[in-house]
Amino acid sequence: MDNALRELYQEVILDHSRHPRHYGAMAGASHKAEGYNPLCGDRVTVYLNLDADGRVADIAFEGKGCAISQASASMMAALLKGRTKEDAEKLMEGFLHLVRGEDAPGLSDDDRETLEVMGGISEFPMRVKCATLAWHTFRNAVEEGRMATEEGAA
Amino acid sequence: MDNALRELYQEVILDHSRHPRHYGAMAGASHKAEGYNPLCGDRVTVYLNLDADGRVADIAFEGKGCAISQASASMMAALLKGRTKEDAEKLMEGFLHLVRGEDAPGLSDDDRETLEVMGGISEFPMRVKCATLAWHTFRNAVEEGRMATEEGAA
Amino acid sequence: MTAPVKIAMPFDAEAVRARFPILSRTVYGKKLVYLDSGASAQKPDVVLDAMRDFAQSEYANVHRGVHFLSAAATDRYEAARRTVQKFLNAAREDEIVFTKGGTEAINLVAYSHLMPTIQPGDEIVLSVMEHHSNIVPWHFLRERCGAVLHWVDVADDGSLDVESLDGAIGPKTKLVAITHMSNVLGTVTPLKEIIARAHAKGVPVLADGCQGAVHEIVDVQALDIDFYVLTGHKLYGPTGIGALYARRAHLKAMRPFNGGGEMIREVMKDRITYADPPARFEAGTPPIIEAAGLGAALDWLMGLDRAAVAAHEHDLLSFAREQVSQFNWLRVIGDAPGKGAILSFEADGMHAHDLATILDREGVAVRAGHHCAQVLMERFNVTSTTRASFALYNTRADVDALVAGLAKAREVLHG
Amino acid sequence: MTAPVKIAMPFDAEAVRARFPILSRTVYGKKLVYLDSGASAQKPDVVLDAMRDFAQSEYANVHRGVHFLSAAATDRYEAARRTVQKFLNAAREDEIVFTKGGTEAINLVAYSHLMPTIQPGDEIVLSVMEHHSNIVPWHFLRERCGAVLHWVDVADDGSLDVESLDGAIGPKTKLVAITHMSNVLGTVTPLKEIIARAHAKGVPVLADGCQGAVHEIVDVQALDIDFYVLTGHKLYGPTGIGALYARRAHLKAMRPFNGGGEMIREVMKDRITYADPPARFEAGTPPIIEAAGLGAALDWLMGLDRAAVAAHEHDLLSFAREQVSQFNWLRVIGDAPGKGAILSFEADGMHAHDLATILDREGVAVRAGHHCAQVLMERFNVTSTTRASFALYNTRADVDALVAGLAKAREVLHG
Ligand SMILES: Cc1ncc(COP(=O)(O)O)c(C=O)c1O
Ligand SMILES: Cc1ncc(COP(=O)(O)O)c(C=O)c1O
Repeated sequence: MDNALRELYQEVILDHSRHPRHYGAMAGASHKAEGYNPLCGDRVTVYLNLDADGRVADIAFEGKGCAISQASASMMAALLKGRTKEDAEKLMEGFLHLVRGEDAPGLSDDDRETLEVMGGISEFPMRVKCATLAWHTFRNAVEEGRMATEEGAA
Repeated sequence: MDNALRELYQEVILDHSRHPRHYGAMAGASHKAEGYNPLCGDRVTVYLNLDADGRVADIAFEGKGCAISQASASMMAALLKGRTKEDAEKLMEGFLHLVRGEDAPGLSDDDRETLEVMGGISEFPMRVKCATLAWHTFRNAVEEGRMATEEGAA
Repeated sequence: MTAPVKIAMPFDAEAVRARFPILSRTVYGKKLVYLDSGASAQKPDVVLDAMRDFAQSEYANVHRGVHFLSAAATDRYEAARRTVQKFLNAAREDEIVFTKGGTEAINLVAYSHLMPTIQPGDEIVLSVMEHHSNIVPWHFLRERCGAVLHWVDVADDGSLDVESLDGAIGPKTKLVAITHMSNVLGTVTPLKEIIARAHAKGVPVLADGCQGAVHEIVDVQALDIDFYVLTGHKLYGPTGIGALYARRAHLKAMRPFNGGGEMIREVMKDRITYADPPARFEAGTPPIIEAAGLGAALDWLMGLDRAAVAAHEHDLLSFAREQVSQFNWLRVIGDAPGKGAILSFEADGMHAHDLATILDREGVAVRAGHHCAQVLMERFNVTSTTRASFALYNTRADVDALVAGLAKAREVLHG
Repeated sequence: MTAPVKIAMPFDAEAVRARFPILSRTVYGKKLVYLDSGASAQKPDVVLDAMRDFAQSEYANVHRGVHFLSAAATDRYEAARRTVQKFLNAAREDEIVFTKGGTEAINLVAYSHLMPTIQPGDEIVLSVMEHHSNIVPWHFLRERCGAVLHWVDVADDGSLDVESLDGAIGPKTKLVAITHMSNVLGTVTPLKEIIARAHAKGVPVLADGCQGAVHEIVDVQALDIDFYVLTGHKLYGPTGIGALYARRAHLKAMRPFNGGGEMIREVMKDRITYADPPARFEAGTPPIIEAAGLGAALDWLMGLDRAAVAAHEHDLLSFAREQVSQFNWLRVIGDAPGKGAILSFEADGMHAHDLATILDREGVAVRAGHHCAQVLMERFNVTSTTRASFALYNTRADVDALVAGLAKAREVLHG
């Protein structure tokens, strides 16, 4: 089999896509956003609980999509849980470089190792949007997705 | 000089275009129509007096245009004066065939001889409209150009 | 005496393939298997030659010019119009308006035919299997003029529910806008019957023939249709050109769409008059080189035995249909009787994009997504499908490659 | 230290001519002298090669496709967008919208930018030397929405009366729509000054650059312009494509024009949302092969020393201007300082069509008529002019042929 393809669909990715971590709606999320890829009609919803320090206390996602987008969302959720907003932003920058086949100097060695399985996507430029959908949605959730609270909604 | 060109701009035609016959507005015309060639912006107005028998008792034209359109209008006016509507229509049919380089079986020998100088236009398809403008305008004048009379206008 | 029997030559797909230079290329070291002609067809050498030869020997702007090249270019452009007229069997050449594509042709009808007179509450009937190009212009009329869209459903096999048309067409219906052939399901609609039902109520019909004109023989007079739309690039012609057939009486009553050169009669500071159709709807320099290409494409197509072409395409479709039925994890969407050569499907646990990516690496080009038919996706409760569409240059070997690719994809994604 | 001096190579017109296959042909046995590039320019081999090579090796529909050819075609299409961006020095590539030509680009601004908000009595300022393509769309707004057209005059030499702009722009002015270069007079307008005056009153400016972009170097950022229009076929590119530059903020606020594939976000039965610019304005399959051609044309043009090209064209113009001054029966229309390489004239007792016919027989292709500028014809009290327009591939020998042809015409028509 084609090497690029084998790298794209390696076992870790297929496993994440078949058994996505942190999957499902989250009640009482502090932040939420919906992402949509008009090219294929795929959707993803990202739920967050940001604590007082701006840390991702909890994260979940929901949606339908291709193996790449599901795996990417699942890995993202697993990786981001517990991080500060700033840390998450740095991770995302690194990830965006990585899937485009560029250097990602800001990544820690651990993160790089975890994310490296997504590097194969850089050989498939038409699929990069699939991989980045959840991440962009996460960013939207943080920046514009604050949920109405009892007070806020009054 | 190019033969086709010499035939197109032969002396008879240039003479007609420089000294058009029956040129000028006609007061009290029974029929009138305006022709317009949107390709070049040329205009021609044809005035007629149709008598009780449907005969072209008088005819005149006015307008600006290229040598071909002016000559064609001038020759047309000279030829049509005194003819019945039916005769004029036949002549026009013949003329339209001629300038397209087709057989014109309906023409009398005299008319054919007179109109033959316009035959050269058939080598210049882009200019056929110049030659036919006055004739189409004549037809419009007969068919739709009746002027309001004192009674008619009441 | 018996009528002479016309013996159809068996269709020679290999000879046809040889006319398409791109089909001999490889991708990722694999032979290209192009099954995306529904999105856009490849171009035969006759079309490429016609465009190039024209551009380098007889090109100039059309109309208005008295010089040699301008006359030659005008002749070529108007000859292409007559070729389209012949292709659709229109009564008059001035019933053919050149546009930049199928989408613009439909918009022209929306802007020029309907928009000037439509009233809030007026209705437009369309089907759930329309391409966005035959939906969005009517949504504009909804958003901007208060028109109401009436949707005709399809059955589970993708057939149009023709009976329900009668209920959908009411006294306020201003147009029935319907595809001739679905770009997802392959369904061919019974235009003659649809038109009869609509005309019985005095309602004009527009057919989106962007797919239909490629696979079916169209006779706008026999159909008695009001508007018929085609697009050049799916008909083995160039991009940048399409055509609208419209009945003369409609065209004469229609308001201009784009304004500019060619479409006017007189322009003054405070007044303007417009040219007669078709010029009225062809503002600006038209797609001249593209018209030469489209003319060549249609001449070439009409020179083939089109019944044999249709038989060949149907053979590919039924062969493919039969082959994929071996995969119990694959669900075909669209099985209407008499459907054209398009095969859309869903695969259990395999997303269309993953499938298409894996097929691509095998050299097999298919399309994945909503195919500009989101309303239809909703109808079948999917977000996307994988689509293989067949053209006259495809062969059973292409189907074999598709099937092998599908098996491979299953293996990659399901281990 | 001194800055390095850039030594411009003298412009080699013969080398450039050799790239244009059509220029070596004859008409009526005479060498073709093509002086009608103002109507449409001929195409260099690089453009014809680019289109053909692309069509026969990398063609597919753009966007939405995951397969190899679709990706390749999309890359090519988007690369062409960046080439246009570079050509106009736009800040962002998404400020470039592909259209089917210059005319459609102006209509897009009329339909999408002005029509949704214009009120009866609102004003549009334009000049009397506009091409119909920059008049008729505004007449539509007059006819349909009650807009008022305000005309800025030109002086007798064809210069724009810039002073009078201040009087023309009032509190109800919604747009100044002005040509960058007149297709009849050759006049180049002082865009920077016009824009400053309009912006001082908060009024946006559209420049019709269909001619200007061919002969002048355009920098939309330096100009600080709102809308700039170009057309492919005059820029040595193919027919069927043009482009609109529009400032991002305008594009984002603009309503869709054509509706169809590509320009939507979500289509439902009763609801629709639209894509971001530029996709929002590119409904349907775009002119893909044409984009490849336009990209090649602009890359080629930018690869030349454009200052040398301009100098060459100006040399041709002044040489021609000087040569025709020997004919006391000929009146040049348009002598504005700094004008571009277009020479329009009237001849005593010789109609433009007769002149053009005789020149044509000598192999000299010129245009005769109103040049889609009837308002300007009225201003100069003529119904038509004869126009010779020069391109980078013309030479002084072409001017000689024109002059000889004019003398000949005089002889034929005046004995
Ligand atoms: C059924 C149908 N209608 C309309 C269109 C639009 O045609 P175009 O993109 O050429 O404008 C297409 C193809 O994209 C189609 O398949
Ligand atoms: C000044 C000017 N504006 C607009 C146009 C229209 O361009 P197009 O015909 O390519 O749409 C032209 C050429 O025809 C022109 O010369």
